[in-house]
Amino acid sequence: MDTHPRKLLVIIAEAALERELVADAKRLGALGHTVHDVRGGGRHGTRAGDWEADRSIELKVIATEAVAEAIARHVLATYCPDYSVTMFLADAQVLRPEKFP
Amino acid sequence: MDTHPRKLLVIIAEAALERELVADAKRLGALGHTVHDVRGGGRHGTRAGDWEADRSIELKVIATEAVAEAIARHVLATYCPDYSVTMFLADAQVLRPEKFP
Amino acid sequence: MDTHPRKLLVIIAEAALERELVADAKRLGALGHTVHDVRGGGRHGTRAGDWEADRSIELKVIATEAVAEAIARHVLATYCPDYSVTMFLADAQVLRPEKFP
Amino acid sequence: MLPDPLVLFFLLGLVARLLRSDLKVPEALYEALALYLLLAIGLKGGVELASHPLGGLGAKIAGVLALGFATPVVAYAALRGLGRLPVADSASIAGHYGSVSVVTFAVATGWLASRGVAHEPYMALFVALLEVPGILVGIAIARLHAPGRVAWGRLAHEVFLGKGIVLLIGGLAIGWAAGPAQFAPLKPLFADLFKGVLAFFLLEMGLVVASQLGELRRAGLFLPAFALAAPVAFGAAGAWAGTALGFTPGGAAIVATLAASASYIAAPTAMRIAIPEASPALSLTAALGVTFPFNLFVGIPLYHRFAAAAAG
Amino acid sequence: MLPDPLVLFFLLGLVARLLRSDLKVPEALYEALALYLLLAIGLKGGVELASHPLGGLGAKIAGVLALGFATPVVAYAALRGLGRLPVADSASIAGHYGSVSVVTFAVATGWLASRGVAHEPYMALFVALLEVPGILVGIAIARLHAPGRVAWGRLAHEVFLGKGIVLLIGGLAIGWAAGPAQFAPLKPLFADLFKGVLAFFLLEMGLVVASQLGELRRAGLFLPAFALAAPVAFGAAGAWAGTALGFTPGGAAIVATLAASASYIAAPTAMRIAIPEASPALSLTAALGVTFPFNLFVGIPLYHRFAAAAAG
Amino acid sequence: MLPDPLVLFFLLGLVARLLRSDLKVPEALYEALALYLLLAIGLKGGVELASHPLGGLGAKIAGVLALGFATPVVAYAALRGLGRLPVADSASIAGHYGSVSVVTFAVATGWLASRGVAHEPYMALFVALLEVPGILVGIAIARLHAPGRVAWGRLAHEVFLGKGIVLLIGGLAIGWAAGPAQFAPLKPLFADLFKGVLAFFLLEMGLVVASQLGELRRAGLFLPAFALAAPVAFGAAGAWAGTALGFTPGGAAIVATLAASASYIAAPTAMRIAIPEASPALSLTAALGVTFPFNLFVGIPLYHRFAAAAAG
Ligand SMILES: Nc1ncnc2c1ncn2[C@@H]1O[C@H](COP(=O)(O)O)[C@@H](O)[C@H]1O
Ligand SMILES: Nc1ncnc2c1ncn2[C@@H]1O[C@H](COP(=O)(O)O)[C@@H](O)[C@H]1O
Ligand SMILES: Nc1ncnc2c1ncn2[C@@H]1O[C@H](COP(=O)(O)O)[C@@H](O)[C@H]1O
Ligand code: NA
Ligand code: NA
Ligand code: NA
Repeated sequence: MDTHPRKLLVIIAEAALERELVADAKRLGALGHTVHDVRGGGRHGTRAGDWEADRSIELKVIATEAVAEAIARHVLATYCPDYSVTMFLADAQVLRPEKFP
Repeated sequence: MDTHPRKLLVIIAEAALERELVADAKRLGALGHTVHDVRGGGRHGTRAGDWEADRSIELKVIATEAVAEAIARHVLATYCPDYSVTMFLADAQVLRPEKFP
Repeated sequence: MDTHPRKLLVIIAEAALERELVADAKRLGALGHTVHDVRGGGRHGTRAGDWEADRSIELKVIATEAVAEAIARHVLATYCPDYSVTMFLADAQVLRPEKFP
Repeated sequence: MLPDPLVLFFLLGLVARLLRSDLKVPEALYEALALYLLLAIGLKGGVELASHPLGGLGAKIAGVLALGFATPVVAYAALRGLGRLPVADSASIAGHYGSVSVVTFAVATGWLASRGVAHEPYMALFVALLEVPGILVGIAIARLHAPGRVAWGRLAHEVFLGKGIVLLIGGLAIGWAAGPAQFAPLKPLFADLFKGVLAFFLLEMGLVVASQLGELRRAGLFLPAFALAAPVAFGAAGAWAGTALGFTPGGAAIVATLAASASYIAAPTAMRIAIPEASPALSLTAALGVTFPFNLFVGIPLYHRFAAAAAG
Repeated sequence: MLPDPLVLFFLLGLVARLLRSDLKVPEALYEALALYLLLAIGLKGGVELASHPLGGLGAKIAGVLALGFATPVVAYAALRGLGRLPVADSASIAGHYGSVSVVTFAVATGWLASRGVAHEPYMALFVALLEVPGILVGIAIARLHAPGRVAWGRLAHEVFLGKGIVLLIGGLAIGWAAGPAQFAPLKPLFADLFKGVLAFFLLEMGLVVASQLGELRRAGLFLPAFALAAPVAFGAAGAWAGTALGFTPGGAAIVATLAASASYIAAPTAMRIAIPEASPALSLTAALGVTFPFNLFVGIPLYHRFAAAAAG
Repeated sequence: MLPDPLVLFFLLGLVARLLRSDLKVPEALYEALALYLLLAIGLKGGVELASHPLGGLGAKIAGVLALGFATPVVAYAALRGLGRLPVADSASIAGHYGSVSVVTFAVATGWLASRGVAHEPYMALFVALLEVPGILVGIAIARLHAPGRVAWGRLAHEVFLGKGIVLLIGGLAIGWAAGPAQFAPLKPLFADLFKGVLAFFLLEMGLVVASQLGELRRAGLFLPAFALAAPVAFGAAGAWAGTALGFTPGGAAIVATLAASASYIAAPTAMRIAIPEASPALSLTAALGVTFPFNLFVGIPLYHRFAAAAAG
């Protein structure tokens, strides 16, 4: 099967950032995104998602390495200093390369 | 640690397809699947998940490369022309190979 | 961009195990974790998440290979014999290595 | 006269979303309220059935079903003939308009009740009956033109065992079996709260409709025109047919409202599976973005007037 | 006499799922209704406590607790001795039957109330009390045979601070402190809506039970037989014990119902942690798939007759 | 006198979480109840507005808004001057205290009503008005010191079109347009259930506050002291200002309560976006962990006494 290498960028962040993160990803070249609500814990303590200020999201973007890295760099510089954010990249193979240019 | 290479197939699709996708994956050889609700956006516009027709799911199947690719090919041919579907494959290592034959 | 290789450990399990799994991951060296609710099916039948005893979670831990494998081994020995658990490892690249020592 | 507060809740949701407020209704609440409304409508209908005679119900059922098969055919002809829409889209939209909107029905019964207009106690039965034919006709038309692998078994399930029909019919049966006396302890939840829950649901509908309006700009002129003309035409036909079938003016107004309303719960799911090549955006823009608010603000009083006129 | 409408809601859910309808209740709604029912049961019990004397409560508590320790031992003996089930499974199932079903309790009180049968005002207290002993006995038996690392601290938490006990006892305490006058403004939510919410919850239970029935086919003959015989035997014992402890016939019928009912909220979670080697499918099939519907349809009236007979 | 049962629900949640019970409220239920409370408060205020003259409302609005701008400035001075907290944290906490707690308002009106103390019918309007100024002041102060890229457009949205203001103002408008007669069918949901839903919500607040208490240990002494002193000082100022502005003693007690309460719905989200360098843990610990329970248990009666004293 013909597969094409792309990057999967996963960003786990405070729910308050959802709108910004989605807009930034779009601006930096992503053609799509997927989000769902999560709970968790890390250096900033537990985020159980019980109420407004305690909610977290996980945002997935599939894109070319260049776009994914641009988004990652932007998030690192803009949000990581002040917000609870966890981020990683992984390799993905897609079937329709035109969907993730 | 003894790990065994498998493929992780991730399918993000309209919620209306859940039943079909799960049945197809089973028929094509997957022994299991995992689903959760997501929201997102792509070429077909925003799917915020506010109500019935606006919901999306993310389906994960871990399987051998052959099974994962068979499912991916089937989804590509059957659903991708008419439905909002995003799909990718990734490498995974499992510990109990007999669970994902 | 400077990325650092880490392991992503994904554990899909009965919801009753959430507290234990999170505590175990912490004890074995993980500095964080992310959880969300899922539904699915496998060798133990369908888990539709309709009610208490039928719920499943997906737990993600990003850590060094050593820590991720230690957690995986512990889960394999402790929970896999008696519980519905599915587990896999994948490669991830992180930007802030100090967050996942 | 001041507008009905129900309609104001809808407007509040609409305006909030158009102004991009972060007001959002959790999906589980939307689903919960939808389940409640369907079940409560069925129960109330069933309880009233229990204490009323069912005179001439057979003819009414046959007549209303015929209406339910006729409207999607007419809608298809208009969409395909006048609008030159593709077959699949025409069939799918026709299916939505052949089916019914439960919320529009609920608002209409409230509107009539607040004006003291009586109607037959078993109108909820027709909501359940009318969910089906439109969907079947839409699918049949699409498959006549592009004979494809329709999983009819799967579809029959989707259509006849969708939550709408199950809860309406189930509620009717339980309400009828229980009767007024045994229903009394359930009344605080299923009857007294009904109008309030409907108000809350209309707030949510306002949010959803506002999200749909963006599509409207892309839709051209024909589709919105259809979405305004179809309810008026079908409402007139329904008022006339209802009167001819011997319904009271209130009942005929409800038959008219059902004919004039378009489905956005049962039909979208069924159509998505059965006619994948049809664009869901088109049918939802028409049904939800135009016809639903039109019926709320203009249609319901109009259909009542139609029914009054038909009654002579 | 027509069946109670509560039971019809259960049937509606059951039939809908068996016919593979897409009717589904969002998980959050299931949880919300469960929280409501537990809290409301506690509150109503507490409010009634506030205006009644507590004569001889100590002896009743001791007696009912003894019953709660005895039933799982008997259940274990039957499962292991007659059914030849593995130790872990026998212990786990015994734990479920030693504990109680809150929904069955709620249906039983409604059933008695609708027949004008009075009972002690503090029966909700016994629901909370009886949640615990069965679970403890089940775990103890399993650990006697396969001494393993039971995290007793963790388990005590799970058992004594599960949401069931916290809400029942918390509700009892608040209701008792508030008394009828201060409870009045809370009545519309926590009392007037109770029966309706219970109906809705039974609809959900029907869906859940139907999903469980698939397992029943795999279960052989012994387990269903046990799941029918156990409630009858424990119901008879409960009716006799309740009468001997000085309960009114209504109270004794409730004690019988509690003894005859099996837990599917508190016990499954606790057992899953404490006896991992036991199959959860077995206990849930018995408790939810057989005993729960049996109690709804046949058990409750039967236990009331037992209690009436015991009262002589 | 026994404590108000509302407060007992809060305690139940608090104790359950402190004892590490698994009692949890699904997020969707929390959101649903919050939407309901905001909308119901608005509606009830609007309905009462419809049947009351609005004498001197302009001056009252101006005066209360001035109070809303003054309290965060004072709070900032205290946090920065006495507490030596960083600018960003001081500004963010000041913003929380400048804004208001809707739940505290609801408990206060219930408390006054249960004591037969009347107040102006339009107090819900002031809840909506007072949500804003504190947040604006907090952001302005932070940006004066560290001029940064504040997306004012985005923020105005966040602040003026947050769900709190939209539902309060929307509810007021609908209630006012509907008036008592048209509101009647909505009363069972939006008025009769109000106190019960508030009780349920306070149970959830107890769970949330208990989770916040862990942070308190890390917070040092100054912050808790501030979180106790600020409400008393602002409550006194509010009682005096309310009286001077011509409010009834009941109305002045509510103005005092609003001044004394701190936001944990609107402010946290807005502050998180506008002053990212501020620690959200600090403001939430103070507002939710200390001031909210203080107001529930001690503050509300105290502010009523202040208002009575100010009225002379
Ligand atoms: N090692 C990790 N593995 C998985 N998720 C993590 C990890 N560290 C942090 N997270 C997630 O990222 C959120 C913010 O992390 P932190 O900023 O470290 O508190 C947490 O609430 C978790 O959901
Ligand atoms: N580049 C992407 N990255 C992540 N998710 C995507 C991407 N593109 C599309 N999706 C998801 O797939 C769904 C359907 O995509 P589309 O068919 O492009 O509208 C969207 O609603 C998103 O949830
Ligand atoms: N091959 C698979 N791919 C994805 N998820 C799986 C797979 N097998 C099992 N699962 C998930 O793991 C849970 C437990 O699996 P099992 O123990 O096989 O029943 C299932 O309910 C699924 O959510
Ligand atoms: Na129609
Ligand atoms: Na029992
Ligand atoms: Na304030």
